[in-house]
Amino acid sequence: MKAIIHIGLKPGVLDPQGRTIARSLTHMGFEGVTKARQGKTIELDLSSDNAETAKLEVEKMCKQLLANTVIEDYQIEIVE
Amino acid sequence: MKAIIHIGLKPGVLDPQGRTIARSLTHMGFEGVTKARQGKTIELDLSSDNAETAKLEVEKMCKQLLANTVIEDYQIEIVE
Amino acid sequence: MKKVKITPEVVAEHGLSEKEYEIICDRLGRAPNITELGIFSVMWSEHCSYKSSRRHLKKMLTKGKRVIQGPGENAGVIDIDDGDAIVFKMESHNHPSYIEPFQGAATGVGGIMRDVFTMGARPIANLNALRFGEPSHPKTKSLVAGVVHGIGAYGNCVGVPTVGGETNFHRGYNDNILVNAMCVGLAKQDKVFYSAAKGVGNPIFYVGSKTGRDGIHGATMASAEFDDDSDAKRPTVQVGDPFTEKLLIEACMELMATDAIIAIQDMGAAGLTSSSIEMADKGGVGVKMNLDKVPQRETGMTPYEMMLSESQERMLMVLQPGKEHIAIEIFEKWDLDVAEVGITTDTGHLVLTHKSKTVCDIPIAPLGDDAPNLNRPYDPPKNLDTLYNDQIMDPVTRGTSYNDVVTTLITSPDIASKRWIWEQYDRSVMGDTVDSSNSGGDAAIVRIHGTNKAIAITTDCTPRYVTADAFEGGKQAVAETYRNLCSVGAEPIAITDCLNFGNPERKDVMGQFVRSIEGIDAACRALDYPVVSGNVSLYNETNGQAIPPTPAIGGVGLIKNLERYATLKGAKEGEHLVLLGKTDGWLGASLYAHLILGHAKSEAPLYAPPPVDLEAEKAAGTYVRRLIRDRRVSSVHDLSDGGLALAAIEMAFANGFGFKLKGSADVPLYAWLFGEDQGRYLVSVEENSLNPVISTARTLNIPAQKVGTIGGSRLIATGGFDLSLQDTHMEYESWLPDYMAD
Amino acid sequence: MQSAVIVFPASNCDRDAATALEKITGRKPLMVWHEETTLPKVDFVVIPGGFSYGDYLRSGAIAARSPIVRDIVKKAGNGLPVAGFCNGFQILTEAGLLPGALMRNKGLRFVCRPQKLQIVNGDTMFTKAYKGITEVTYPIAHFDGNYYADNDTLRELRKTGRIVFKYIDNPNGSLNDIAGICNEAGNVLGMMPHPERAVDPLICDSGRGGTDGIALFKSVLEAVR
Ligand SMILES: Nc1ncnc2c1ncn2[C@@H]1O[C@H](COP(=O)(O)OP(=O)(O)O)[C@@H](O)[C@H]1O
Ligand SMILES: [Mg+2]
Repeated sequence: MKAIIHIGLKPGVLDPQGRTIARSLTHMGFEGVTKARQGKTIELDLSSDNAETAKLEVEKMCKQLLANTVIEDYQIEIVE
Repeated sequence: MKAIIHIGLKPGVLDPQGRTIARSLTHMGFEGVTKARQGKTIELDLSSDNAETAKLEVEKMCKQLLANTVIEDYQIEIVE
Repeated sequence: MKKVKITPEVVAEHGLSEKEYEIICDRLGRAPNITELGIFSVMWSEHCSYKSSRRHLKKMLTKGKRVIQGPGENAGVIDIDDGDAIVFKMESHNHPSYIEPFQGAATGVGGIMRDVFTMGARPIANLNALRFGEPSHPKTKSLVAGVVHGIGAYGNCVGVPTVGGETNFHRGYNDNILVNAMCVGLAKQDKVFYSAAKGVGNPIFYVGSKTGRDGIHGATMASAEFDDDSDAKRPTVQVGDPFTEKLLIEACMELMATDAIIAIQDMGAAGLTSSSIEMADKGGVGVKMNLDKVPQRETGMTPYEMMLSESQERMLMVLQPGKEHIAIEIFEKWDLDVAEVGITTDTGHLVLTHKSKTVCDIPIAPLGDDAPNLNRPYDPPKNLDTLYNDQIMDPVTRGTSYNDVVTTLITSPDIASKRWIWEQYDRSVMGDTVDSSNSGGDAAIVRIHGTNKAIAITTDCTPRYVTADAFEGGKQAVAETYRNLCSVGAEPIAITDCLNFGNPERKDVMGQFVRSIEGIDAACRALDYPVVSGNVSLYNETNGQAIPPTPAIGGVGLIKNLERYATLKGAKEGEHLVLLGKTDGWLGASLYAHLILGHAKSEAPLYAPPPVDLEAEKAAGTYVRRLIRDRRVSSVHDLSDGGLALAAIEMAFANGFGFKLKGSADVPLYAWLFGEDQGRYLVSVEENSLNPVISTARTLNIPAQKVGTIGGSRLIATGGFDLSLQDTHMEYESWLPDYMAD
Repeated sequence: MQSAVIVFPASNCDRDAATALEKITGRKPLMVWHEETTLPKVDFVVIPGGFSYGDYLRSGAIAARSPIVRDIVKKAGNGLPVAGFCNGFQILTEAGLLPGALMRNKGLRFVCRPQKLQIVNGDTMFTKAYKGITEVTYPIAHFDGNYYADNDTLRELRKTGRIVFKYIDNPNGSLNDIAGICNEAGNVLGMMPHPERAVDPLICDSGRGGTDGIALFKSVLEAVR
């Protein structure tokens, strides 16, 4: 079983990376980009085969290590 | 329209971040994690309203800037 | 916009007392609206108004022959000859770093650099003074990792070398770490910029990043005690953007080279509020701003939010009318936001408009003049007993070998190498770092670009001593910086301070605070070594437990000629070790007492710390500088934690040679080796300098004696320890990396 | 020799590079802003270290797409000597002038220390003046210095003598201990260590003095003469 965790900055938190990416895309001539945000994904291979308990476990991992909940939000996706 | 770009290291490229994440999770007592990989996502707000052309455009952005194809693979997802 | 009713609860939430609220109503002749209340609350917070500390800070020596600007501006300014000036300051970012170590520490570095370049000085060196909880505390490791990463990430990116600092671990900081950052900048004396907004009708410009909802209430938060709900207050943490800071430095430097600026002020705590009010107050003018013009990152921001936001990397300037285009051009070139947001007026009021309505109209003077200036009651700490050496047994009698003593000390968290930390800091960027943490040196040495002179910089404080005796501890912190500067051959010029204490509403804490300041001041006066800038951080406590009193001192000195300086390195095989200064073998509050005699276990301090004889301090320092100037010594190290033994060992690590120390007839060996008597230096000298160095010292009434020789690969104290240099060095280097590697 | 130093937003070793070049070549380099579309006529270009564009997205990625780099790529193709130090190396790989990529250090920490290096190829236009010296020390200061290339590329680099510098005691996990490489024609060098910070006996972070970088610049000076 796999878990994919999407981590992004909370709304309102300054995202200098995203801003810089959007700006350079515009500079390079990609006109249609109005905003960019950068986030990260963490993909975990899990030995568990119960999606329910896996999700709870990953939830804990996010809180304790993977996400910085002071400034980041996260979403967990469990894939078989 | 939005584009979400998932960027990850190519298979075979050593991922020290992923490895460290897996190791710390294990240390913290999360036994079931056999492997971890870290990737990034870039979310773009696009002014275009044609999914087809948007995808082509984003494809170009990836090749020209967003991904380093020496070490990275990418996937594009277009969301309305 | 919804109108917020000002209830007693709202007033209390803003940290204002009933009496303070009454004063506000009285000055306004009406009740304030929420924006005005917010403005008063941040301006009268501990952080901005120094209400508990002001009257005590006033006592300090702030003038000297090299002082160009003392406290009161963004940073202090000193004269280092040839029209050059050094601008420096130290500041705390304790609470934010505890909540979010990476961003908290990073924005701390960003903030202190802005304080320096806002005065026209290009930052040339950063230092950091860090105090963490005990290593076994579950949070400590991740706090160390996050803080160090944050400091490095910011300073490295901006391209300013981080050249030194200090790091302590103690359970007293378990829930309240200290992150003090110091920045030193270089300016031309005739190009120093100040914050007084002189003149009426001059345009006010906002430059840098856009304003978001970051850190609203950071200033009041920094002044409020933590409790278990602190997690709920989390979203107030700001995110730093060192890339923008770097652009801001370059843009400001470019603009400062023109004559367009009348006044300039960075937006630090309380952002737009404190920057605009301070500029107006100092210039004796009023300010009118249109908040619609403020560059905003988010939609729907209220005036309250804009005025209290602590978004980073922003500055406010008053420009010469007619020169606006110069600024606009430069900031646009650097891709930064730039907007004319207001004008100086003759009303003496701060007037804000938003969506064509006046949302604030308050007289500026009361914000400063009527700011609370409290005379908090305090209990001076009582004096502790002296620990006499005949009360102590020899370690061997107590069942510990001298070898074990050394190993315990050398691998203790405060002493063990901090390489794991400072290797994450770019120390060599800018190409002028002569000496940094890399040599374990007493003070970092940074050359003034393109010249043959340099400044020496150090930060010091021994909280162990301050806890035991706030007055002596305050003195000692200043004296140690003085000693560290002298050790490299620099003439000590001035200090900055960062006074970290607990809750000033407690009499014992306030007593520590007052006595520390008195101690600092006594040292400054005796050493002719004034305070030119500083910062006070109070309420460092959690659930009623105050941190150890920690007045961190940053010292700056001048090396006039880089052909004549010293470091720990340079000693040669066969040279002699000479000890300068008086040794009685003082063990009270020493590292030895704490770790070997077990005094660290005691909740309350047990014995008095070593007193500092300031006259002797000055004499010894002056003599050491002279020895360095006359090339009489090949390496120098001051004696501090762990006394003679650790000083000799640290020198051995730097030089790669062992030594043989002998004992003394007058002092028991353990006290001789590990006593922490103040005002002492260990120097290495060649054979033919030995007698002159000692005899000249004696004519100056400075105790001096040969204590050993350099050479071999063992660390030997006759009748005491005998250790392998290499193994001991390895143990010294491994503690922190082993700890961090989980 | 007239040299040029390219300045990107948040370059921070541009002054260090300029100081070294002036000291060794006797002539002030031209400082060229990233928005310029054509290089002035120069004999040697240095892409300095720093955190161009904050190193956001990837180190060197955004800088590599700037107008000036396009012109540098063209002129390097015609034989113009170009050296990239630290962030400059990252930019050169991102721009495709050098193969491979620089990834996050294996230890996941920024590392700054005086670093011992082996000069693997002393016969390039950047190393000739070392005259047989094979071990030097330069400061390193980077977070993303972990060199990666696929096996074919690595083999090719080895076979053609294009590995110029190797780490002694690899600080970042670089494959084959690679610290610096050059292009096929030998006129483009990229390296993570900072030779420009090792040109002054007084200055090398701890007073031990560092002048090992001088010969690198001398080599170029002699080569273009
Ligand atoms: N946080 C830090 N950042 C940079 N350098 C540090 C830090 N902590 C300690 N150091 C360095 O480690 C060395 C030893 O520190 P310390 O024991 O406090 O020195 P001293 O007792 O001589 O003042 C010094 O060179 C100091 O600059
Ligand atoms: Mg110290």
